[in-house]
Amino acid sequence: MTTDTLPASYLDDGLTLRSWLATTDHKRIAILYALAITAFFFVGGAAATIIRMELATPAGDLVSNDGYNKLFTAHGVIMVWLFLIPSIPSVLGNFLLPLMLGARDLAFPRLNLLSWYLYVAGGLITLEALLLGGVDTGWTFYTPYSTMFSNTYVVLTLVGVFVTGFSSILTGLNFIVTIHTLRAPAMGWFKLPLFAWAMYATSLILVLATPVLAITTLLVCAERLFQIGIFDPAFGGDPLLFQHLFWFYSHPAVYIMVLPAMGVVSEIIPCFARRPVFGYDSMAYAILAIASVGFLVWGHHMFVSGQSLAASMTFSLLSFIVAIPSAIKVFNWTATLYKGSIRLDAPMLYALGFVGLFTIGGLTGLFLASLALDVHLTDTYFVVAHFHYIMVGGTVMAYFGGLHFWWPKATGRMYPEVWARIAAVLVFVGFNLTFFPQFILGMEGMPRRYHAYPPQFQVLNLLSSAGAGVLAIGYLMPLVYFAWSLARGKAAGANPFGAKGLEWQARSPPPTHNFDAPPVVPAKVYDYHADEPEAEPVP
Amino acid sequence: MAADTDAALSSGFRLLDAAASTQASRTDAIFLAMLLLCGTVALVLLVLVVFFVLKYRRGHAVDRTPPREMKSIEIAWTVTPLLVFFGVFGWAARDYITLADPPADALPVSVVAKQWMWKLQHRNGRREINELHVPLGEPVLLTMTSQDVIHSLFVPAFRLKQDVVPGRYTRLWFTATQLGEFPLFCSEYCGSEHSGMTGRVVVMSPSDYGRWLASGPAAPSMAQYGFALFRQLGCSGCHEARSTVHAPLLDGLYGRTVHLQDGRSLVADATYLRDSILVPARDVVAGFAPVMPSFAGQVTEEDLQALIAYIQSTSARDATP
Amino acid sequence: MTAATLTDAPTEPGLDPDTGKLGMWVFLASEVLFFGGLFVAYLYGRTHFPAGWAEGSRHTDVLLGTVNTAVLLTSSAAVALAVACEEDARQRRWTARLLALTAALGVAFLVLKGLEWHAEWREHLVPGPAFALHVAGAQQFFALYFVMTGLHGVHMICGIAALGVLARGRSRERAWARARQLEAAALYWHFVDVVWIFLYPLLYLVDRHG
Amino acid sequence: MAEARAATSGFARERRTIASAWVALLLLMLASLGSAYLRLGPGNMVAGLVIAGIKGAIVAWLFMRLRQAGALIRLAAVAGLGAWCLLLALSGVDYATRTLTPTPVQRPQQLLPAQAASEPR
Repeated sequence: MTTDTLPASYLDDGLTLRSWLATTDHKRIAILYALAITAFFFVGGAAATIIRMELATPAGDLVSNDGYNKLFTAHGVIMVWLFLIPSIPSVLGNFLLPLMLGARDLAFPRLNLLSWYLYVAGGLITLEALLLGGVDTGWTFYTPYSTMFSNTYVVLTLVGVFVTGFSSILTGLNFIVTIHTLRAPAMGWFKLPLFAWAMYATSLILVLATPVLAITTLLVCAERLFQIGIFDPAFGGDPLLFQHLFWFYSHPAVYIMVLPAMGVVSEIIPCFARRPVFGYDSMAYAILAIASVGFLVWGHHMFVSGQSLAASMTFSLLSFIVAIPSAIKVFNWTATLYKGSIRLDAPMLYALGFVGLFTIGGLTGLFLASLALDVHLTDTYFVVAHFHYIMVGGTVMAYFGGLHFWWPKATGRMYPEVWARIAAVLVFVGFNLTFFPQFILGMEGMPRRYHAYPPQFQVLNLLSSAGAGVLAIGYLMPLVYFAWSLARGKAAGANPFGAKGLEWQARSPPPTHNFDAPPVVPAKVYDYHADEPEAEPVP
Repeated sequence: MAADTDAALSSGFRLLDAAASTQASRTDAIFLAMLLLCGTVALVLLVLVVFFVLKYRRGHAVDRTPPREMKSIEIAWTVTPLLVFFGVFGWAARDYITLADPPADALPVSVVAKQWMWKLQHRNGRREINELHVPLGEPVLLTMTSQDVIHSLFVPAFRLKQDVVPGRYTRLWFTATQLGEFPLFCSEYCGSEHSGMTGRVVVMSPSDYGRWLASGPAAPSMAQYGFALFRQLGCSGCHEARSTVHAPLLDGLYGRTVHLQDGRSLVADATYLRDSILVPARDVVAGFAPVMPSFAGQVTEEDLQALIAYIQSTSARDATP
Repeated sequence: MTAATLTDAPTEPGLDPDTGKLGMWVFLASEVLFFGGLFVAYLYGRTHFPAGWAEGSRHTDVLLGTVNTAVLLTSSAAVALAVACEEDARQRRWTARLLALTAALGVAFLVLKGLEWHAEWREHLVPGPAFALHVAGAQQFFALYFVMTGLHGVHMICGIAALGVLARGRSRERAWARARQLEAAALYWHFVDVVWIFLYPLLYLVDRHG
Repeated sequence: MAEARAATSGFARERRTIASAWVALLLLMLASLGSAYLRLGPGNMVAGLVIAGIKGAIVAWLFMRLRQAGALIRLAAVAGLGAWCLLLALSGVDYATRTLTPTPVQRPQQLLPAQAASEPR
């Protein structure tokens, strides 16, 4: 809603297709990412739906076993590389980072657009591989199955992953340089919002871990096409060398997925509790600790793979240590609520949902880090439940929370509050119904990636499939009411929730150059006061 | 899976499956301890969050003077979890270490995993497909390798699994503590029939096991089968005492140190024998020409184990006066 | 830990000379990991197949390898000189020529590399059914040799293209061919040179006294 | 004039460092080549890598101007190496302590007739 005196918002600044597809405005690129990511989210979700329908019955009667293998691989590849990893950094990060720092744009705007095109190119190559016939190696591509025994589109999928990987590296690079060089003059490192800290730590991992994935995919392709014999035991190669290289990336990758979610939650909880975040310094150090110690723990994926005893014990100890910063963050979020003035708006429901589910995900990770339990629990549905609690219960909940929290800022319109709360509760309930039974299935020993399973596991699988139905409804609702809100949502002022970040000092939706007047960096970050009467939102 | 096993296995809902091995009871102890520990932490946090959300809901008049920043509580909730974690790590690692060194007197069973079936073979040559009969109360050591991709032998009732990696032996040992049949799964994704690669472990009383082992189909012992192969593949043409070809004698070779042409010397163990059959050019014995053809592709995994068993039996025979 | 050297950032992106340099250095950090995966595979091979690695390395052409190393070191010095010339008003006229020289040396490197590859191809040293050497691990050595030098070659091609474009842009006084872009391209070129500095002993000098 | 002389001396100094660095690099290359012909056993690899490390350091310190770069740029230069060392060190723990009992794997092809025994691939 732009008054005639002020310049047009970034949405109205050029309506041609070219102005969108050749934009270097970080806000438009964020919107482009949001559209692409939502499309891939529903493709991955469709694969998950069919998997859950198949698993409702013990016998493999809905799809063939090869079909099932291709489905869970498609679900894994699309959800990990085409949704979870880019979701918060590329959509919320791209949109908010310059605004939060008081900058006009990222350090390398053109590189940002190149990242989007690389992402879409990688996504389309992966999608093409799936449409041509799919790949059946699992998203982990373990050798020698992926190099010697799978006759599906492994190389094409890996090329897609390789290209998407470079999009991540360039986004990480862009964020690191932006946070270092484009902070507002008065914004020192310890006045950065925690979302910016989370983007910084995530970008460090993106830049330092993703290249190892790129070289691993390259080696698997070389092994498949030219039998170079690095991973093939017939030549004396070592399948565990692949696992080391793959997990060296893939464990930091799960921190790439969860750290941005922690950043979003650290913005939402203080705003709706009207309290500064408890222990800001320890939260910032915890974010950096998670990113750095996250590089040391990948071996806990290989406790039963034939890894040496000494290595397994080293990785087990380090995996316990990496759990400490996450525990600190959960305690700090809980303590932030103390003596607050709490309102359970939709973003807050998603944020508190995140805290609950991430806690369960993190604690079950401790089960898997202890060696003797991992021997029983690894490669069972316990692991499937564990990482879904962190990725879906954590990252997706926070992503939805962030979407709701900054929706007014991005579109200038409010989302329908009641429907949003219903959707949040539905997602929370549906999620627990879907994945909590899988913990028990894992305890009872149901292995992962099983197309057909013994009948004694059916009851819990049926419950899980039913829960997946509720979860799917919960995920579809925002699609509906966000579209409705675009057309007829209530006009949102610059700061509908009375939040404290710099981004709320810009108009909603902000002009292309972000700030009409240079933003004022507050003396204290998260300067909320629960004891004062609620300040009315800034028009 | 056979119908009778369905009936036996589809017992009612139990939080934990039957604990049927010495390892299982110890793992269950850690599991319940962790469940208790993490359960209380999760519960405390849940109660705190709900309490705070209710007590400090907006519009509810209550004292909201901002609390002092307490560094002590932050240090407390960092150090206590660290100490607890070290404790749990030590406990779990102790059990994991016992998995790594099997008892010397364990009953050896050789396992070959192949895309989508388990082939098991007892010391006296008795072979089984997708089934493993073991005596109650005696340690059993599985020496496993794979012919193609990575599999993983997983017996939920024993709380044990171990990946079976092609190109090397991996070991798994257990002592069954409960009679009955327990499902056996492949738990590392290995292709189309990954979910079909299941089987069962049958735990029998030692006497029944002895009878079962002896009463098996009149399969020749591994050594006899090995001797038949030794002649059929033409090994005896060169390696027999009366052969005209200048080739090393293999009687009593197992366990002896062998001096090779390039100056190295090594103990002739199973791996050396296997290498010499498949890649003879690699370790040529001093004083002999590398004329032996490779038998790679002509001998299956079982044939190799049989040949090795035969060569081992020759040293036993010579040992007797 | 505010970065001392970075002037307190104006909010306009791209005005600060250090952003380009910092961006390139962060990219080079990711490239270190990218080649790092190959070096881990190399170290695995060398520790598990010492005989194969020694045999393989003996069959590489050490003369061409050494000449190539010298060519690349010289090109690195040339581009460093080009950057220095760009900063000095009186020497600026040399910049374009030095950049062209660097690109030419890069092309020379690739030509020699091509000859070397062709020779190895003729000697059946390319991994495959007709692989000439029968020592266990020699095939992996040459597989890694081709992957590493191939990947390095691809990076060389990108570097030569960048330097060529910048040389032409600089000779035509283009706005986008100033000190800032030159320095970033030079950093990239030096990195590709450092990768070769490590490839040279690992591929050519494994066991020459055999 | 003084400013011009300072500029030229600045450039002259820079040119001299580049030239000397170039010569040092070439000499180190020859040293590395020479060391390969000595029978040092495992020392060959160590010598090769140490000399390569020195050459890399020269290029980074002088050509890539880390000498006059700020702390942040130096941190970025070292970060990649540090992460790689983590990968090497921790996977090294596994490889150093893994008790490996290797078995040659035969590709599961049809059993070839006895007489045409092909040499191992």
